[in-house]
Amino acid sequence: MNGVHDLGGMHGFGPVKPEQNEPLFHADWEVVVYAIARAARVQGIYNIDESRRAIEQMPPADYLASSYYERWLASEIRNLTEKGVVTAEELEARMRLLAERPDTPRPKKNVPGLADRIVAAAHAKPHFKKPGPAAKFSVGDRVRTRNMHPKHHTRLPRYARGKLGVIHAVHGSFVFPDTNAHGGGENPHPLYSVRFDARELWSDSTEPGHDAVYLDLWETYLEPVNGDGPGARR
Amino acid sequence: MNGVHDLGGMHGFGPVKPEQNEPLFHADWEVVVYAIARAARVQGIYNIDESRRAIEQMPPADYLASSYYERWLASEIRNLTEKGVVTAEELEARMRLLAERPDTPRPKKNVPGLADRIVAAAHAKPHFKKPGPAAKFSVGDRVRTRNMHPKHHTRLPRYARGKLGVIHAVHGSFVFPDTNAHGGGENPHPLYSVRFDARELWSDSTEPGHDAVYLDLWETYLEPVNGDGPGARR
Amino acid sequence: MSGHHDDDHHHHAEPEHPLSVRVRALESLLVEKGLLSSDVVDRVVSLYEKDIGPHNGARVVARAWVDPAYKQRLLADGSEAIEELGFGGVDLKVVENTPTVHNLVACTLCSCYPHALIGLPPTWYKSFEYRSRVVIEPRAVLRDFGLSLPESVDVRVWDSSAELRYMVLPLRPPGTEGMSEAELAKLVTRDAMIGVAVVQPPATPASVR
Amino acid sequence: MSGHHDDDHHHHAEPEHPLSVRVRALESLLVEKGLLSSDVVDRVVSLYEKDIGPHNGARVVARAWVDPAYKQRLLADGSEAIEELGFGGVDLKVVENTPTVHNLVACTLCSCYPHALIGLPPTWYKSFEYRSRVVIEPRAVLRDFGLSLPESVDVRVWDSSAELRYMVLPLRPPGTEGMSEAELAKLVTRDAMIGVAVVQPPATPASVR
Repeated sequence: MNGVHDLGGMHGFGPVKPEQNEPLFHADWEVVVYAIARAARVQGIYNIDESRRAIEQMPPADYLASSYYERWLASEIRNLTEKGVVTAEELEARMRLLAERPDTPRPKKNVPGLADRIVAAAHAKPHFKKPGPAAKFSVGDRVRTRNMHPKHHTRLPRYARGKLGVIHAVHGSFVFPDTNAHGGGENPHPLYSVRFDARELWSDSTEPGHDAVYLDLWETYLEPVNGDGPGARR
Repeated sequence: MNGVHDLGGMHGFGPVKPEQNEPLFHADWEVVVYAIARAARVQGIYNIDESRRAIEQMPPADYLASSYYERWLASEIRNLTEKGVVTAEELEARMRLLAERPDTPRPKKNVPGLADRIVAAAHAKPHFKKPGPAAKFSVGDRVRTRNMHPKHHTRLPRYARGKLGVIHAVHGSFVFPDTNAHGGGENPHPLYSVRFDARELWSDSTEPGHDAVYLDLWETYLEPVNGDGPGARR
Repeated sequence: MSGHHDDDHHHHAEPEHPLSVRVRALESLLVEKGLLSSDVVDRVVSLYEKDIGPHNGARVVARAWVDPAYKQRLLADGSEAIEELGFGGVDLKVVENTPTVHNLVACTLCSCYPHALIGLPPTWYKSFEYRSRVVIEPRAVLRDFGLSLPESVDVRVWDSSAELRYMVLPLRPPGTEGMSEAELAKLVTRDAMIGVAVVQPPATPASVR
Repeated sequence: MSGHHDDDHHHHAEPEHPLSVRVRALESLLVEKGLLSSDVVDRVVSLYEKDIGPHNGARVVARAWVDPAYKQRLLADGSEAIEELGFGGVDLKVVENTPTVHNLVACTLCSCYPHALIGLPPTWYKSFEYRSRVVIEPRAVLRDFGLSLPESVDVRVWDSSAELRYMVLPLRPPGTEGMSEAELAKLVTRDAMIGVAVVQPPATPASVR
């Protein structure tokens, strides 16, 4: 999806302003938003690709005007309502109730083992790498990213589309976000680290030096390029 | 400048919603904003490229959250303060004054002939076409747009950078926005209509059919492409 | 605040919109500095409410329909040709719809539009929705306007990125052979000159029943 | 609202932030539906305030500095190598800074970050400023952090676009030959493991004066 979330190379946002001794969270509600995401993930209510897709579907002006955990909240509400776990009406009603009686105590019900599962998940080996087809490219191959503009969720940023790169590493097959974000299955297939020279991405707008950007890109994003690379053929 | 104003090809904004029998302006203040722009233009306080550059310099979230004439207003204020015609303090003070006494009558001073000059300008031949160097390309030449990412104002949208096109028409030399928007002079030089096949711009995301997009691009945005075109050489 | 409203218009209940206060502040400063005069607003409004509007473009289209030589001049140099009808103020390029080519005018970067000839653009033309989609899915945008084109018709989108302004010369609708130039002009809509609509044949008695 | 605040925290004067009301509403619904339990918030906070944080990554860096064989295993397979120190939960790729190569980790599309090892990312890492500029002008971004690299050092930006998480193995600062692994670990900062800083040599008495 060509959305405003795809920020690589954009101008106009100003200098990076690191915050000195920044707290873990900036408000109580942020902690709850974080906890909800972890709970939803560990109970498989929706997956990480769906959570990103839902953030990207925020109205563009809202996305840019929202803080980080505000965007998580928008994604949680969209996914939880899409999955029928909560309804918009239920949420509106509960908000009215809490607004009228702000001192309603927080509910004290524990789900046995849920917190343990969340903490365990933080330490457990992730499960995105899965068996898939053999890799078509190998290290050193020259490839060109496809000039694709899908409306669906994708992990090929616009700044790197239709660009020449070189395979830096072959990661093996990983769950594919473009389908997994839309209930279209995991479709694990080969993922590569692809190196792009800065000049290829930005030409004369590149800073002086020999810099590069590395992106992890699925094989479906890539086309072989004729030339010396072994895997390259067209 | 890679800004959020560069909307070509973006997703997420939804269907076009034409307004039935729409008024010329939606609020009194919009008419005044329009009048201020015409007055500034005809008195040469700042030029059209500066006005666009100033819109593009709005903070991205503000740009997307602002209505059309709100963006004009932001540009007017930025340009008028940059040129020293008004100061931010003056404006803040006057706003406080008017907010406290909303029934302050509108000033009734006329500038003899200003309105006539504005109306005349609406009918007068524009003056953007100026003598410049001979055109390097001619109709039918294949060209590639530069993959340029300047921070300054430019009229080459991101969706058409690094793309193959064909010269459709040679317009002659026109004032160059990239310099004229930054006080860098008019620098008139050849302008072309360049045709891009939709497939070249969007590959498989293109709608079925043989569609094309035509852009008016300055020679500095274009590189020759070797191949059959007469002017094409690399 | 615009001249043709009387001044007591200000004594409305709710507080004035902050934007309106900001604009009035800027206006009063500029008027004080002799850079803006209070008659400008009225003259601008009347300019676009009366003198300049889609009706001008419609006359040019009608002339081109009835006068093939004029059409050639119009397509060769729009700015010159519209002066024959007393219009000006724009570097105009007219692009012709044919049975196999449909043109669409846009400005993805801002709101460039032939306003000197056909008046101020509608809000949807300046909207993020139109500007973002018109170059990547013009056919879907046309469907938003109720216009479905067959694949056999090529769509050309003119993204106005310089100071040239584009206008569509729509196809003359069937069944208008007997109509005068003036009658033809009445059929031509603003949307047809932008390209998001075609010119409909006149409402014949049969279709009016 | 977070567990470790007592409940009268709610009786503050100004009205509750609408976002906070929306979150509390969602929280109470999920708890009622048995999909969230009130102890999760506390456990998550303590997880990242105590167990998981930059100090874990710092231990891995220090081990790699003192044990060349470990460094090779770490660069070959980060996920495997960190398990030797009891860490896990991430598909980790470690990228090594050298005198001629400086690495920088980012996620232009969202906020991918090796949080299972070095804790939650700082706000600036997730900011539009960092995400937009880091891939097109990394050297300018580094200057925002007070770090100026000579042109002779190549900058590599790792834009995390999949589920692999990147971490920088910073250069070991000069003058630390005599230091223990534990002392070395204390020098390693979060920013150095992201790549927006280098590890400073220990404050020698001379420089402290």
